[in-house]
This record gives sequence, structure tokens and C-alpha cells, in this order.
Amino acid sequence: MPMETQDFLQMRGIVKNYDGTQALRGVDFSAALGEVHAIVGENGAGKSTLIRILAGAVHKDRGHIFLDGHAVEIDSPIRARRLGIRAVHQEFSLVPQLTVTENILLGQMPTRRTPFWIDWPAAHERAQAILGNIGFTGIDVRSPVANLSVSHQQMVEIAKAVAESPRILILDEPSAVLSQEELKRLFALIRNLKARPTLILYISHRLDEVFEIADRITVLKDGQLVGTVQPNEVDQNQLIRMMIGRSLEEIYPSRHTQIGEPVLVVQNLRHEGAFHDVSFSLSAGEVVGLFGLVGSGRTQLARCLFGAEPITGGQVLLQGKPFHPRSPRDAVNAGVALLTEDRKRDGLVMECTIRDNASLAVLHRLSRWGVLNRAKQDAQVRAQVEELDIRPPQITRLVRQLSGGNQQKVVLAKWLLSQARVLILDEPTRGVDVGTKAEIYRIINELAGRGVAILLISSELPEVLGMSDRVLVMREGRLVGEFSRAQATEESVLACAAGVQ
Amino acid sequence: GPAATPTQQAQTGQRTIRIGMVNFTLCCAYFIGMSKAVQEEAAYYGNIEVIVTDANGDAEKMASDIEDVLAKGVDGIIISGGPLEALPAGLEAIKKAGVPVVLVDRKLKGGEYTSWIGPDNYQIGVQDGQYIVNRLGGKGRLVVLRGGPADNSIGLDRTNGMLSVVQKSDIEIIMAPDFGGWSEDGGYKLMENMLAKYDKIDAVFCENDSMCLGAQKAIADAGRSKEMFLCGVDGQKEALKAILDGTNYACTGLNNSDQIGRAGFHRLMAILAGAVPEKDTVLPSPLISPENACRFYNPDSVF
Amino acid sequence: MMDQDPKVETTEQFPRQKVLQIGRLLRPMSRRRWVDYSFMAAFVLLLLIAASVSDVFFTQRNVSNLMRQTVTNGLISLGMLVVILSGGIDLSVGSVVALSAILVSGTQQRLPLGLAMLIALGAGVLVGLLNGFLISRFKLAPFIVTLATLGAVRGTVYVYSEVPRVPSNPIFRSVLGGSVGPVPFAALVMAVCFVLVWFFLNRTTAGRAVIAIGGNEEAARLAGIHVSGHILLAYAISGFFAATAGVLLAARLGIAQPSVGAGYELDAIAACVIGGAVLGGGSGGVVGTFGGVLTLGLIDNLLNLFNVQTYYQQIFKGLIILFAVLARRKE
Amino acid sequence: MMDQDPKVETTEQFPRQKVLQIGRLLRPMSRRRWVDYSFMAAFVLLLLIAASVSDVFFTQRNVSNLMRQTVTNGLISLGMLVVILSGGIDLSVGSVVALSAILVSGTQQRLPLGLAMLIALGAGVLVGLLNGFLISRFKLAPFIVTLATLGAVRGTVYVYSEVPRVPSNPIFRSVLGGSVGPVPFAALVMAVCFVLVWFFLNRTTAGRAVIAIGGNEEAARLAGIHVSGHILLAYAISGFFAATAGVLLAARLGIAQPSVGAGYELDAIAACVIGGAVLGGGSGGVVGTFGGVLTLGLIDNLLNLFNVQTYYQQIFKGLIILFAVLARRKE
Ligand SMILES: Nc1ncnc2c1ncn2[C@@H]1O[C@H](COP(=O)(O)OP(=O)(O)OP(=O)(O)O)[C@@H](O)[C@H]1O
Ligand SMILES: Nc1ncnc2c1ncn2[C@@H]1O[C@H](COP(=O)(O)OP(=O)(O)OP(=O)(O)O)[C@@H](O)[C@H]1O
Ligand SMILES: [Mg+2]
Ligand SMILES: [Mg+2]
Repeated sequence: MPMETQDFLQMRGIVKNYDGTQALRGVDFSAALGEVHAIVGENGAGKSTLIRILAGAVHKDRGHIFLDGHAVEIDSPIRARRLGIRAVHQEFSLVPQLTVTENILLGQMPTRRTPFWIDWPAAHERAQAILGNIGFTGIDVRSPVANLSVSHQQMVEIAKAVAESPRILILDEPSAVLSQEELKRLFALIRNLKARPTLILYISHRLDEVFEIADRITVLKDGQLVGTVQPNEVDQNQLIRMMIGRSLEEIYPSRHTQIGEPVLVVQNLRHEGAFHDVSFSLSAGEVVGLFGLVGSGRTQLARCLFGAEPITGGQVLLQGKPFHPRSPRDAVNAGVALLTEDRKRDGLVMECTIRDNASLAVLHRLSRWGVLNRAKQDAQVRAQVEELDIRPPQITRLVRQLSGGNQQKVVLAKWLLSQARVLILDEPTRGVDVGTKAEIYRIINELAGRGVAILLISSELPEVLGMSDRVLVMREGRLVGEFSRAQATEESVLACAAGVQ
Repeated sequence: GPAATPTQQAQTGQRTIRIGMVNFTLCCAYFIGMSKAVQEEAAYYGNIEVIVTDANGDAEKMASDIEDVLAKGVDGIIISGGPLEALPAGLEAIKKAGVPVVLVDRKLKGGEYTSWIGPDNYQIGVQDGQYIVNRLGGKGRLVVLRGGPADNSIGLDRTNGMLSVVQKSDIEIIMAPDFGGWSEDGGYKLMENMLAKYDKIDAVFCENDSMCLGAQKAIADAGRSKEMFLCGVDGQKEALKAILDGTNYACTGLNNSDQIGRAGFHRLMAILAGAVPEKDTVLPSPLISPENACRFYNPDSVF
Repeated sequence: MMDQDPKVETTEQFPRQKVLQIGRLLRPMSRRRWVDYSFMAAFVLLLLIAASVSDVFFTQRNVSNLMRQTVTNGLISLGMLVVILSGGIDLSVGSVVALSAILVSGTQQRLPLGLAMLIALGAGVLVGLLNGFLISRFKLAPFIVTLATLGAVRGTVYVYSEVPRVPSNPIFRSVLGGSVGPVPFAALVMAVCFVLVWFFLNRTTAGRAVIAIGGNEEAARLAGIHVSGHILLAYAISGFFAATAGVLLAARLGIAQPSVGAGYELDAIAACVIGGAVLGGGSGGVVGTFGGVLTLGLIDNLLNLFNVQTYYQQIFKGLIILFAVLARRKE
Repeated sequence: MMDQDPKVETTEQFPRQKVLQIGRLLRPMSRRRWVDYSFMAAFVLLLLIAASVSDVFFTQRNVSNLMRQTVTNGLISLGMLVVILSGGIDLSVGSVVALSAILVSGTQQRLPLGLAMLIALGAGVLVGLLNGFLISRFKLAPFIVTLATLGAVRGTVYVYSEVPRVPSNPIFRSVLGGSVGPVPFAALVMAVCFVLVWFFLNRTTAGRAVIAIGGNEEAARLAGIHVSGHILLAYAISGFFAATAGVLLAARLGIAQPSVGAGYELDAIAACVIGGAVLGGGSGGVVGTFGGVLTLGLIDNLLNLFNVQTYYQQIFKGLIILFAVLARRKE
């Protein structure tokens, strides 16, 4: 039966209940062809769940979905695909061992003569073409995706999704691991898909992005739809109020810094293939931002300082004494902590509880003669869970069942518990909602206030500028600039990072 | 004149003799003893090289082993087939290579062999059967523990031989449902369950001594040693000891793998020397009971 | 208009069963609890059938048999569980059982009992350490490493003694092989070990570390956990329990064959998986494993009591294992 | 090392951790090539030792022996490889070998040879389908499912025939068991199968789908690949090749015992892993597997030619396997 409204996609009374948690409590959502429809909301609001239902990745408990006025039963990804719905999911969904070509054409390899005989040359051409279409060249389609950096992998996922020009394209936090220029490419792509017309559902926690690209914005909260607005009707603060129910006076809280002794001194450090001649120092109570384009070597630097990768040259002084961690263990024992950039890969044990993950780095401190003191453990973990407002707050819940943002908070909790003197944060707010961001920033300041030396690695320029006492800039494995808080401006830092004067 | 036999060549110091000792399995003392016996006998001559293989109970591996030793150019082969029923491929390969083959203990069906030396398992069973019938006076309850698996005709022969006698009496025969795998722990476990199930048992027959020893332990642990006696097969030294000590281990049928091995070796040497011995030789396997056990007990034999 | 069934677009039908399946997989809450109940139910059912059909099942004799028969697999499974949780697998346990059994029997003729047992257990731990070293140091697949040691250790056993060894020390059999009241001594040992391992896994830093490593090794490493050390520990534990099983087996049988223990690894793994452990690490528990061990023990025991002929036993056993994991399966 | 663990259940999202590791493994191409070289080197070394020390090794007779001896494991390993690539494991192959061997021997007495072989192979495929169904439909651990069928099928074999069966049809033995010139017929069959599987895995959509599922099942599912269907296929293939091995075995030996094939699964898995396959799926190849099969075949053959004492054989075999994986190991 044709709907009274023109909206191409209609989701009615969608209810989803994971064992225990009410992810969606009757959401009515609709969007039209040819629009970019942004979905925003707190961590755990139900954004991913909603679009995973639309993409056939999970099953709704109740509700109906209408496409073009026809009720459709989207009971599997295949079905969704046949209906022209493709998604880039929040979770990594590539096959690492397979080539870029195969991942892009996964499940739709071109065949010759018979329907099962793969035509490899054609496949590679097709993949190459698809990448070309989305303005993303310069990677070898014959190399396994495992060889690509995280951001390149993300572009492959996008290419996969647009491969057969879908009617509905879902992007769940695509920008989290993308660099500026790649983000520009993505937006260009979105705009010309829009013209076809295509419906683009865009989930992100970066509101400036949302305002830039979206035609309409829908806000979810606690599994319910708060409202749908036009970008020009509202400003950021109003939107934030819709999302988290209160307004944030300022996202980057100010603080009066008193900088103490240098804690970490790095002297022309090098790691073959990633960076060289990196020298800087980090003082107690200081927040130093490390900015750079994706692939500039920041993560590798952090991993070296943390003993996760061998140092091939130069030296590090920790509180005056030479410091050469041979393993993360050395670093942790020496009071250095690293919050890694990819929580799934090397931050969390998915099948373990919040309690286990949060206390993983401090087990020795929570035990006597190797026997855990459960009371102490629970108390400390609970405290962190409350401070970070992790939802749901039961510490016995499996981390796998948490939403992306809440998982990130668990990783943070782990390192906050470790009470390190040097805290290296690699993309700490990746996939975290604004409210939580502000919360994390507050905590960073608090730690700095307590005299912790903090190295803040981030690809989000506002974050770097807003938080840092000093800003370091890396380009192609070299430290190319240092700015005091006063000197650091969007233009200067970006120019430096991109290498244009 | 006629080509010199390998032994003649050897005597004239032209070359050493190579023989292959192909075992289906060296899992347990019985077969180890047989293989060892051949090696020991060979050691007496300075110029005999024995190539020993173990197929770990895998018929295909055994066929391969035979191919390998043939490739090595042996003058003769001794096959200890264990429970293996037949191995046409192996025997045919040997025939093609034109070397003599002596089967010890196990007479492989289907395929030509030069000579066989071994026990008559059926007869051994019959002996035990008679002993049981006599001692029970033809009535009571008998539990039978088999080694398995069902394609192991050594066990079948022994059990059938025993049954052929016992079934004529009105002794109640109870077959343990599971197989004991020819080992102590197997026998122990089976017996445990049978003891749990039947509160009155008069005699136990096992297809070999290992299982019987296990069963005896189970009975002792259940405190029912007085109630029943056991009969085994093989003449394993631990069993002989138990019989000598006058326990409820009543009898076993001698099946001396050491003797079989040595006989097999000499049979092969005779053939290599040009002799034409009788095709099949059944070694006597007398019943061993407390009266005659001391004659057979050798504390430091392998088996 | 929301309540009435909307007409479903019928182009490109999709196999119904797949739909149901996904539906079932994602069915909300209570599912997990239901799973555990159903497992328990299946188990209790087994017992009831046993009791009703076989008069002897609940006799004190049979129960203590059951206990004695579960000891070996129980101990091995404990070690196996720890290894599985660490993300590995240990195929060498069967050979280790033989090794320690023959060592404790062979050495006690010359040495004092205590020392003999120490040697046997030590040997087991040594094999475990070797496994752990090769796996953690060279990053080799546990499956293949322990498969290699399985063969190597078995060979060593035969090299040490190709004939069965009889434990000479009378105390050895009477105590370790005996019973305390109706309860076999070995069963008591097993019970204690289960408690110990439960404690190890849930209440010690090492235990949690092992589990974390199995769940995500990189994350554990980056949290400052000494990965290779804990992997070493896991395999050492497995070796230790396998050796303990061997010693108790020798004591129970009063004789140790070099061929004993072949194939035990599969039973142990089966027990762990029936108990909910996931090969590849991360999840699994002591209680579940105990359930698995008991289930397997019961199967054997019952099939014998009911006089089920061997081959049908194998078939039934397979089916019951399937039934157990089906009842126990998680989303 | 995570990516080498026997992670049989890969239903969870693929941890990025693996990405980095595999990334590391593949990034410097030279390292990879070096690994393969060293593997080849190890292999050639083995051959040279053989040639130099043993006079008979390169004799035509011994070479054709070697070929004949690798057939069974070769065929089984092929099927195993497909299953491993799909992220699973198949322990039931040994029993399937026995099943098809005894069926082809038993039925050909009454039925025409072609039909008999069809029945034997069909039975193998059926067992494979059963495995695949239970695994994909109920999301059970492949290890435990195939362990259960291992027992069940073995039991069935004995139920069908307790005694060995002799294939009556003369053509059966003379052709399938015979040779074409110096090359055993069975070896030819194996060669063809290897080529076929290579094409299947590298040139067909189904083959790639299987690999994708093993690499990241969720990703495959989200990409609209019919996961359960392809898992079914993988196990069916494994069953088919195991059955083929069984038929050729019966033809070669001229007799089929119900007890044959016990433990073959371990050899097959070993061959795959030595050949570079990773338990848990995703990576592994036909060529490598062939290398693994050959290595294992060589070991047995050489140890015999060198007249190594049996128990030391097992020890050596273990060491050589370790050496092989060490040489082939990935960083
Ligand atoms: N597999 C799962 N099992 C149980 N609960 C889940 C599962 N996935 C999500 N949830 C719960 O459902 C709720 C919504 O999750 P969802 O991922 O949709 O949030 P989100 O809006 O995407 O958050 P984020 O912005 O952090 O990604 C959360 O409370 C989460 O804990
Ligand atoms: N998973 C990976 N596999 C292979 N190479 C990688 C991977 N991650 C990063 N690299 C490469 O290592 C070098 C440094 O990357 P690194 O991640 O340290 O830079 P970055 O500034 O942290 O960028 P990002 O924002 O992606 O972390 C780059 O050349 C990058 O392409
Ligand atoms: Mg989300
Ligand atoms: Mg980074």
C-alpha cells in the first residue's frame, strides 16, 4: 500500500532487545531518496543497532520496514543487498588475508562462461575502477588488505559498499579512522551519490562533519527517537542538548597549568620504516598534543615509547634515568601507559567482563601473593565505571556487548586505574560521543593537575588545539613543528602537518 | 650349477644377509618379545642384519613397510601380523620380489607365504574351556572379557574355542558388552562394571593375560577374590607369577612369543640355506596351572 | 495499520530456515539461562533413565566405580581446560600419562616412593614446559607442537621400558589406589584439584592473565602481561595434571604399560567443549568441564550397565555428545 | 601467535589485532620468500641426506613406493585443507576411510563395480554433509561435532561388517590398485585431485567464498555470502576425498578391515599445518599441503630405509615435524 508521505525508507515501531539491554524501544524513522540523513546520539543510543537492522545484520524483535511504500522483510544481509541496501559497519568487516580486489567484490566476483568460474583480470580491473570512481587510487588491488594501514582499510570498506551503486548507503562512523583528505574524498563521493539519487545514512560523533554534510539530522537517545531537524534550524549546542539532555557550557574545559619537572625526554629516537630523529620532552602536569596526518608515524612512536616496538636508535630518559623498555611490561612497571588507537585490535578482551578488562593492567596491585582481592578489585573498577559513566554499569557484563563508545571508555578506565606518571593517549576520543568527550577532557585535565605527563595523539585538530599546552606536529616520520598554546592555530598547524608553508 | 643360496654366499664372506622383521604392532610385550627374539637370534651370527619395522596397528603402513624393506633388498622376511586378518598386497609384493616369507604367530589369509609357525588359538581356548567346566562341575556363572575389535580373529578363535566346550555344559555365559582393548586398564574397567552388575560370579575368562591381570585387580579391590577364579591366555610372566602364588588366577594357555620368534627366525634361515620345511607348524601351547607353572616361569623374560 | 500484517514483497524468496536460524540466534534474554537449564535437564534425565532402568546404577559399588572411572579424564581435562583457555591445545597428554605411569612404577623399585612420584610428576611438568616454550618462543601452532611431542614422548616411554612395569611399593597401591570409606582416594585428589584450578582461574592474577591471553593476546601483552611466561605456565599445568593422572592410574591398576593413554587427549578436549569451553580460548569454565567429564563417564558406565554392544556404544556415545553440546550451545 | 591458535569458532568479529599481525607477516615480501626458501631448503636437505646415505632411495622401486604411500594421506589432507580454510576441522576422516573401504569391498560382491564405488563415495559425502549441517546450522564447534561422528561412523562400520571384507572384483584391484608404467594409478588420481582442488580454491567463487568465511565469517555473512551453504560444501568435499582414499586403499591392500584408518586425521592435519595452513582458517594452500604430505611420507620411508629403531622412529618423526614447522614459521 503506498504511504501517504514521500519518504522512500520507512521504519515503524522498531524494537530490539539484546539479552538484557533494550537497544531500541519502538523507533519510527523515515528518510527520502537523494538526501544525506545523519543519525546522532550518545554512545549506546542505538544508532548502530538501528542501521544493522536495516542492513539485515541483526533481526528486529518488532516493527516494520517499508521501502518505496512496500513492506519488506529484511532477514539477512543477502536480502538487504538485493534490495539495494549496503552498509559500512562500525566494526571491521574485511577478510585480512584476501586481496583488496576480493574484499571489494566479496560475494560478487565477476565470472567467465560458467557462473562459478572467476575472471581474475576482470575482477582486478573492476576493483581498480570502483576505487577510481570514489577518487581513491594509489593502492595495489592485488595486495592483501592486511598490508594496508587502518585508514586505507576503511576506504576499501567504503569501496565495497558502493561497488554496485546501492539505493541506500549506510555509513556507521566512517570518519573515525579517516584522515582529512580521505574525508574530503568521502564527502565528494557522498555528494555525487546523492545526485543519483541515493539515500545516505550517516552516523558520526563529529558534529561539525554532520552539519557540513547532512540534509536532515535524526537524534536517538536511549533507544528512542528524540527528533529530526534541519541543520539550519539548530546550532551545535541545541543538537547536543537533544542528544544528551543537557547543554555543555564548553567542551574543552580551561585549566590553569603548573608545569613541573621534565618526566620523559626523547632524544633523536628512530624506528626503521616509521620515524627518525624524533626529539622532544614531556613535563609533569603538561598536556602535549601530537598532531599529524594519518600514517605520519605517531602510533609507531607511541608504541616504541611503550616498548611494544623495538627502538632502533636514539634514547629515552624517564625522570632523568635512561629508559629502554623491551616490552610493554617494562613500560607499565615504569609508570608509562599507552591507550592504543584501535580498541578492538589491542585494547580489549572482547569475551571478558568489564571488570577483567578494566583491571588487566593492575592485577598485581590488586593482589597479594598472586591471589586477587576481589573486594578491592570490584571497588576500584566500580569507581571508574561511575566516573566514566559507562553504560550499562554492571561490571560483570561482557565487553563485546557494549556499544563502541562504551568500549572505548573501558579501555580508558584500564589506564586510569594504572595511575601512570606518563600517559600516552592515541586517539582517545575515537568513536566517543560529545558528552563523553567532554568528560574525557575533564579527566585529562584533572590528571594533568595531579602532575601526570600526558602525550595526546589525535587526528582531530580542534581537540589537539583545545587540550594541549604545546602542540607537536609529525610528518612522514619526522617531527616538523612545535607550537606553544598561543602560537597554535588551525592554519599554522595544518599547514605544518601537510608540509605547505 | 645352481646359483648359490644367500647363506652360502654369506658363509664365503661375500656379503651379509639382510632379513626384514615386519611387525603389525609393537604396542605390547607379547609382540615386542617376538620381535626381540628374532633380533637376539640374529645377533649370534655376525653377518645378519635385521630391519625391524612397526606399523603401529595400521594395515596400510604395514604394506608400506614391506615395500620399504623389499626396496632395501632383503633376502627374506618375517611377518608378525598381530591381529591382522590378511594382507594380500603385502604378500603379493613379497612374491613378486621372489623372497621367502615366514609368518610367525599369525597366519595371514589370502596370499601365498613360504611357511608359518604359530599357536592354535582355538585349541588354547578349548583347553581353558575344559578347565573351567571341570572346576565348576558344569554349572555356575562365567564372565567373558574380550579384547576386540571384532575383526581381531585371534580373540575370536580363543573365545570360540572356549565356548565350544562350555556351551555343552549348563554354565551361564555372560559376554562383557564392551571390549577390553587387550590391556590391564581395559580389563580392570570391564570387570568393575561386571562386578557392579552381578553379585555372584564363579569364573572369568579373558582373551589374554593382560586383561586378566586387570580384572584380577578389580576383583581384589571389590573384595570378592574368594568368590571366583580367572583363566587367561598367553603365559605372560606376571600371570605365571600370580598362578604360582596360588591366587585366584587359576590357569592360562602358554603362547610363548619368545619361542615363536626364535623358531620363526631359524625357519627362515633354513629356507635361505635351501631347505624345504613343512608349510605350517603349530607350536604346542600346554595349559599352565599351579602344578606346572614353575616350569615356565622366567622372572627376567621380556614377556 | 501497524498491527495488521503488512504485505511482504515476494521477489527473490530467501530460504526460510536461515531466517528462523538467525531469529533463534538473536532471541533475547533468558536464552542463555534456558541453555544452561536445558543442559542440566538433559543431564538429570540421563541420571533418571539410569536409575529407573538399571537397578544397580545407584548401588554404592557402581557409584564408586563411576568416580574411579572419571578420575583420569577429569584430571587431564583440568589441565586441558587451562591450555584451551590460554588459546591453545595439548595433544601430548595421553603420552604424558604413560610417561609418568611407567616412571613412577619403574623408579620406585630403587628409589623411595616420594622421590619416584616427584620424578614422574616432574617429567610431566618438563614435557609441558617444552610444549609451552616451543609455542610461546617460536610462535608455533600448539596443535602441531603438541602433536610432535605426543609422538616423541610415546617413543621415549618405550625407550625407557618396552615391557609393563609393576609398582613394587605396597603402600603405593594400597593408599593411592585405595579408598577412604566409600570414596576412592583418587576421586578425592581429583575433587581437590578441581577446587584448586577453579581458584586459580577465578582468584589469581596468573589465572586471569591466562584467560586474557586466550581472549586477545595482543591486548594482554599491551596491558603489560608477561605472555610467554603465562603460556609456559598453562602447558606446565597441563603436563602436571596429566602426570598426576598417570601416577594414580598406575596405582589403581598395579601395573603400568607403555601403551596406556593413547587417545586420552580427545576425551579430555571433548569434556572441555561439552562443558562450554571454546577452542581458541577466551571462554570456558571449571564447573562446565566437570559436567562434561561426568557426562562422558556416565555414558560409558550406563552403556555398559545396559549391555549395549560395543559398536552401538560408539554410535550412542557420538549421539549423546552431540546432544550434550546441542543442549549447551550458546548464541 | 593468535592467528596460529586452533580458533575453531570464528563467529565473533575479526579482531583487528590479526590484521596487524598478518600485515607484519606480509609486509616485507622478502621475509615471506625467505621463509619459503628455508622450508624448501630443509626439504631438499632431507632429500640429499637420503640420497647420499641410502643407496636405494632413488631406485625406481622405492620412488614408486613413496608415491603409493603418500596417496592416502594426500587425498585426506586435500579435504582437510578445504575444511581448515573454512575455519573448521574434520576429525571424522579416518572413520570415513574405513566406511568407504568396507562398503566398496562389501557391496561389489553383489553389485556392479561402478555402483559399489558410487555407494562408497556417496556414503563419505553423506557423512561430510551431516558434519557440515550440524556445524553450520547449530553453530557447534567443528572439533566436537566431527569427534562425535568419528565415533559414530566407526561404530556403524563395525555394525555393517565385523569381519574384514575382501574386494571380489578382479578389475577393482588390478586397475585401481595397479600402476600405469612406473606410476601407481592411485598416485595419478591424487595428482589430478590436487590440481582440481587448486582450481577450486583459486579460480571458483565457491572456493574463494570458503576462504573468506575462514578468514572472517561475519564479514563474509555481511557481504551476502551464503555461509552455511559453503560450510556444508567444505565438509562434503572432505568426506568425498576421505572416501576416495578409502576406495583406493581397499584396492591397494586387497582387503578392507573395519579398524583401518584410525588416527589418519592427525596425519592429515599435520600435513596441512606443515604446509603452512593456519588452524582457524583463512590461510593455507594446496602446494604447501602437498609439501607437507611429501615430508611426512619421506620421514616414514627414510626412517625405514635407515633401519632406525622403531621407538626412535617416533621420536625422530616428532622432531622432524617440529623442524619442518620451525623452518616454515612465520614471524
Ligand atoms: N551484541 C550485543 N549484545 C548485547 N547488547 C548489545 C549488543 N550490541 C549492542 N548492545 C547494546 O545495545 C545498545 C545500543 O548499542 P549500539 O551499538 O546500537 O549503540 P550506538 O548508538 O551504536 O553507540 P556507539 O555510538 O557507541 O556506537 C547498547 O546499550 C549496547 O550495550
Ligand atoms: N596495520 C598496519 N599495517 C601496515 N602498516 C601500517 C599499519 N598501521 C600503520 N602502518 C604504517 O606505518 C606507518 C606509521 O603508521 P602510524 O599508524 O604510526 O601513523 P599514524 O600517524 O599513527 O597514523 P594513524 O592515524 O593511522 O595512526 C605508516 O606508513 C602506516 O601506513
Ligand atoms: Mg555504533
Ligand atoms: Mg595512530
